[in-house]
Amino acid sequence: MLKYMVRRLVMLVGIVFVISVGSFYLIHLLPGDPATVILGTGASPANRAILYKQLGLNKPIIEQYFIWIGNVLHGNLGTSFISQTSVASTIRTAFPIDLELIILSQVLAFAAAIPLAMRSARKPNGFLDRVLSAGSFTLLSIPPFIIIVLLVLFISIKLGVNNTGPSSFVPFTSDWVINLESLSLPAFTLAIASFVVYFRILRSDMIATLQEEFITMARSKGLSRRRIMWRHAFRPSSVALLGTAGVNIGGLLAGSFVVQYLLGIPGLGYTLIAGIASSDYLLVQGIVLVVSVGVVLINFFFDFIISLVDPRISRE
Amino acid sequence: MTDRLLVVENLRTTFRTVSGVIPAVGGVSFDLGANETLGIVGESGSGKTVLARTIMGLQPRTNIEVSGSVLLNGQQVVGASERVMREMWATQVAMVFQDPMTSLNPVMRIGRQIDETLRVRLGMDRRAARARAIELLNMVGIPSAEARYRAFPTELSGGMRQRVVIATALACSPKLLIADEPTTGLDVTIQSQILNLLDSLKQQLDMSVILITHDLGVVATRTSRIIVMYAGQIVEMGATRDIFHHHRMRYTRALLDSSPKVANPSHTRLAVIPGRPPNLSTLPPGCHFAPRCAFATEQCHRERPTLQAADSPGHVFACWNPLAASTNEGDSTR
Amino acid sequence: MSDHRTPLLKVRDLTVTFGKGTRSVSAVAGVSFDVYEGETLGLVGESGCGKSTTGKALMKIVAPTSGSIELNGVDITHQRGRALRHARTHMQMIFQDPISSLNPRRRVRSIVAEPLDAWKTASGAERDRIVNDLLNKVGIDPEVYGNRYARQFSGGQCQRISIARSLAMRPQMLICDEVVSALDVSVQAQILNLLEDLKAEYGLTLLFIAHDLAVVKNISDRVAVMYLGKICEIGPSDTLYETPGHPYTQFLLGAALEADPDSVDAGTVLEGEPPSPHDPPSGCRFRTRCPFATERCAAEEPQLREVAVGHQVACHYPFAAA
Amino acid sequence: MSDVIDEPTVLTPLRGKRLGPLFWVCVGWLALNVLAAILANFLPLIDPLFQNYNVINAGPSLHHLLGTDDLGRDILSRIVFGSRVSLAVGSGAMLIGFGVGMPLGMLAAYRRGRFDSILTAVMYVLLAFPAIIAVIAVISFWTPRTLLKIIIVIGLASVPLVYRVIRGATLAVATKDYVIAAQVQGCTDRRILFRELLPNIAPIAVSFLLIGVATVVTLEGALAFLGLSVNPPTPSWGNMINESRTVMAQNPWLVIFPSLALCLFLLCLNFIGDRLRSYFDVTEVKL
Repeated sequence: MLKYMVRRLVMLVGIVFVISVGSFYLIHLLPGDPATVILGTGASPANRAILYKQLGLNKPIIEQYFIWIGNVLHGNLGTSFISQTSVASTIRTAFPIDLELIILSQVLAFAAAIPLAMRSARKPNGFLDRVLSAGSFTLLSIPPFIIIVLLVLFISIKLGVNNTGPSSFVPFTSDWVINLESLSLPAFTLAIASFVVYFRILRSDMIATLQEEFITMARSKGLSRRRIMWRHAFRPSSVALLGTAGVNIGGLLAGSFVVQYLLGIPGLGYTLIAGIASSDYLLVQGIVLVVSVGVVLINFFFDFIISLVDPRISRE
Repeated sequence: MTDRLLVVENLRTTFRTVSGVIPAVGGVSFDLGANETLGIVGESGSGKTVLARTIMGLQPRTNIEVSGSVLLNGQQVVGASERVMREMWATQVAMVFQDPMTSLNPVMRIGRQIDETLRVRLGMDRRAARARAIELLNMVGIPSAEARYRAFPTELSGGMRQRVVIATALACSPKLLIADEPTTGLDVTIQSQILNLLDSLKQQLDMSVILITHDLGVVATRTSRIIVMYAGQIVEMGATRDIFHHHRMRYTRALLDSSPKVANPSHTRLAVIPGRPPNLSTLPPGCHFAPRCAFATEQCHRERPTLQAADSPGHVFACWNPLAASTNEGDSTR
Repeated sequence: MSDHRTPLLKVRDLTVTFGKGTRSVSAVAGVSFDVYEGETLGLVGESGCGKSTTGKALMKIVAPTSGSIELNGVDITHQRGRALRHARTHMQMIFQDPISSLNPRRRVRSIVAEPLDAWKTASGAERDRIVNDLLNKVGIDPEVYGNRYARQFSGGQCQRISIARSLAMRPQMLICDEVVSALDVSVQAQILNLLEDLKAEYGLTLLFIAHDLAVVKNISDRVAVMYLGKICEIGPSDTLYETPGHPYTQFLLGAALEADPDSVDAGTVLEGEPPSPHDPPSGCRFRTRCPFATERCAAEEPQLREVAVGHQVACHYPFAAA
Repeated sequence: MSDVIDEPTVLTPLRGKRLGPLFWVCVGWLALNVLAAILANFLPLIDPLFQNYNVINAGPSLHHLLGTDDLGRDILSRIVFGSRVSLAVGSGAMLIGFGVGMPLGMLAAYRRGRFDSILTAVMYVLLAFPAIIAVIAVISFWTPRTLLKIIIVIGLASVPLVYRVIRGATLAVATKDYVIAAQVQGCTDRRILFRELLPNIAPIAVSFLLIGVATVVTLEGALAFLGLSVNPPTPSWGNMINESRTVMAQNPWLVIFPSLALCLFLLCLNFIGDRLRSYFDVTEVKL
């Protein structure tokens, strides 16, 4: 177990290193002079000189990386030439919004997916199962950006529910009620997308587990159905669910840009798109780096949970 | 019949599948006394496992039809609800499954799997259940039981796992233990250990055992009576000695003759049963064994033989052209 | 008994080690034996003793770590590429799981013809004739079943098809790895008899790997017993079964269940379980479970020594032949 | 032979499982989509860029079956022409993804050893990189934007995923005895890859391909929604939905019709993939 975690940790460090190199060299993969990419073609020679100095662009490329990574490790992601603000502080204000959206949507998704999947798996092909499976299948085929557009159309425009439409976002710290109202539609949209995935995976794994001999054995011990479902079947069925949840939540980190963009919620995704639109290279680079590392950490965390849930995994 | 622990009468288990109706158990009757070991022998598809699970009331409840009667300690199992069965499981009847790799929950410590039953069924508190679980682990011969209490099934060998399964089954001192191929897949030396263990536990705990197997060697020395099954039906039943030495049914003979024996010299030509066990969804009208039987007559193909009594009490067989009643000891072992 | 004959297969000090460093396992730890032309050598032992790994190493499905394998006087241990593929046609293998041995998405005829197609040894009518002949030999009617998919057959039938395929290149030797252990008793007898018949007809040499002592004895001329990666006893099958020299062999025979209610249980059941191959005992590998073990068994590893003609035992204190 | 032989009976009914009528309905709808996209120029459609200021934001009528948008352009025509973008990106990107990922995955799983461990480690790192963000970043900075560039970027980004699925599927097959049996018969690796492995992986690959196309089409939609796909006025389903957001209070059809077209397309792809998976009993590999 300890050995397994150490091995994973070493891998983690390696991946983070590779990601940092990747994010750094992103700019060199793009055609053209880095300074031009960052500042645009119409930049003044003075600005170019400042940038060259700041990034050490006239030094060898390896050295550039170490200058850059040294800054990053000190929490300095550079200063945007477009908005003249620190990239790190921009990310710090945007990130909590993503976190809130993720927590809201995942709580909703799990709260719906787990009980419904367990119900469904108890009688595969029964009435409830058919309805839920067909429903989840249909939802699977509706992209989130359509869901959110339709929700906005019907709920905030047609029904006129307050504080749910575009640009009604208010930070949590200033008014948490309005904040929750304004995040309700995006959270619900993201929850639907997650729910569909979780429900389908848990259902099929539960069905497979319930056919295992150890479930029959548990029945033959005279345990109640409830106990068998939760104590015996749920845990071994949740490995794939947890793995998928890790990937999914990682994907939501700045991956919810569509809903944020539509409703003008200034999270990481929105900031990313805005940065792209204004060609704010340093901001994009900073977000790519932070999100990638975040994704890796989330996956690592879920791998850890999985190894707790299923002891077989850390032993192989 | 009150002294009988288990009375099975005309038991039928039929599966309804997309490819037709499968009579997995087709009318089986037998009984079992207290502290008796009964062997049930048959090849794959003979219905022995389905029979065991029907007696346990463990079959899934969809697409299946069970008729007849199974009286376990006076209580009817056929048609009983899961709630009624739950009261009987573990305390009246318990089961040891074939594959110890799959019959233990892979993500639960083995101690928990044993004391769970004690706590749920006998209402023991955590500490008492733990003590009893360790006692049970000791009883089934698991070395350093205290330490193994916290082990996961994957950390144990096949033989050890089967011991854990047995300990779990015996936790609530059932009156009847059904062991379905408990040693298939285990090594010969481990197989002897497990069979000896079952034998001694049976004496110790005063229970009855049904030992289900495809291997005649397993039941030869550890049972008092044997049932031979073929295509979902009993084709011969009797005292173990009678089945081995005075069998009348030709399938029993063929089964004995076709398995190689250590005592025979090398390159002994094996007697072969042609063909293979029948497809249960398209059973012939006559004797189920007739298509593979060298002695089948027209009657065998037309009419199904019923169980008839042989010379010794309790020995019955179903055959139109049985072997002679005289001892055929020499034939079966040589 | 058979020493004047030339060995078809000569195995010397074969070892197979999986993994590296402290986590390595010697599945096969120095095994030497000969298989003579036209004989059947049985290789028997419990699970994890390395008998299947030995078979796979002979076919070079797993890479031997050290030692040598000679087939027909040619060292194949280090052969690769085309030379290895060619050597394999002389020596074929049949596997335990008949269902997974056949590609479910191919038809019987094409499965059996696969070696012919791969080597382009026969085509057209000649190819069809060979395939039909082989299928007839193993008792599958090519006219009726030749165009069926492999997944439509039962275990016994799949094993027959596997045997037919293995004979297509007219090999000299067959390695049978637990070929009947997944089959019902009645079908098992059919396959065993079939192997005996084909062996006589094609002049085959067999290495028969199995855990069932009765099955092994029935088919073998000589038997080798393996324990924890080593051969502990080898000899003519009748002699070995009647007067086993190694305590392990004796326990094994005692544990083999006879289908006879009057058979006296050997009484002494082998206690405990085999030790982990990660960390095998010093000296004699069986000593941890052997009731006769002494200090010498822990200190000194016993080598195979002849106790009777052709009968070798690796034990410091072998049972005397009766 | 002396033994009487057992009669083989069909153990698993080959045609017992059916694809069902709904499957063929979906196939038909997809085929219709594809045909319409290919033949769009020859169909009696109004020019999708033609702006008819006489009918702005009109509802469905005989002349404009699905109505017109805020510039008076015919929605049906724009949907048909817009499907070209989705189809091109979906099939093109998956062609790249499978063209690179599938041979690599098969080879890695079959050969194993060092080749496999290095390649798998590389892919693992690439998978950790959030693909969508990388795609967005590259597409937005790699100017000028063209359809081909979008296809290449999405295609390359999908390689690690395809690799992982195909490698997993191959691994499940490559350890089967019949593959070892083929080696034992002296078959070449090439022969084994094509004759033993490929037929058994193909069903998995096909159903994953369909789901992959659906995912890529969704992604393209999201990119278009953000204005990061083909440039207007060229229609695509995604940018049609995006452009009509501003007027959706007045004319909801503008949002609903392209959404419906996209959802139906995705539903069919998913359904076909799902049916094929259960038809071929693909349970061993998680997609």
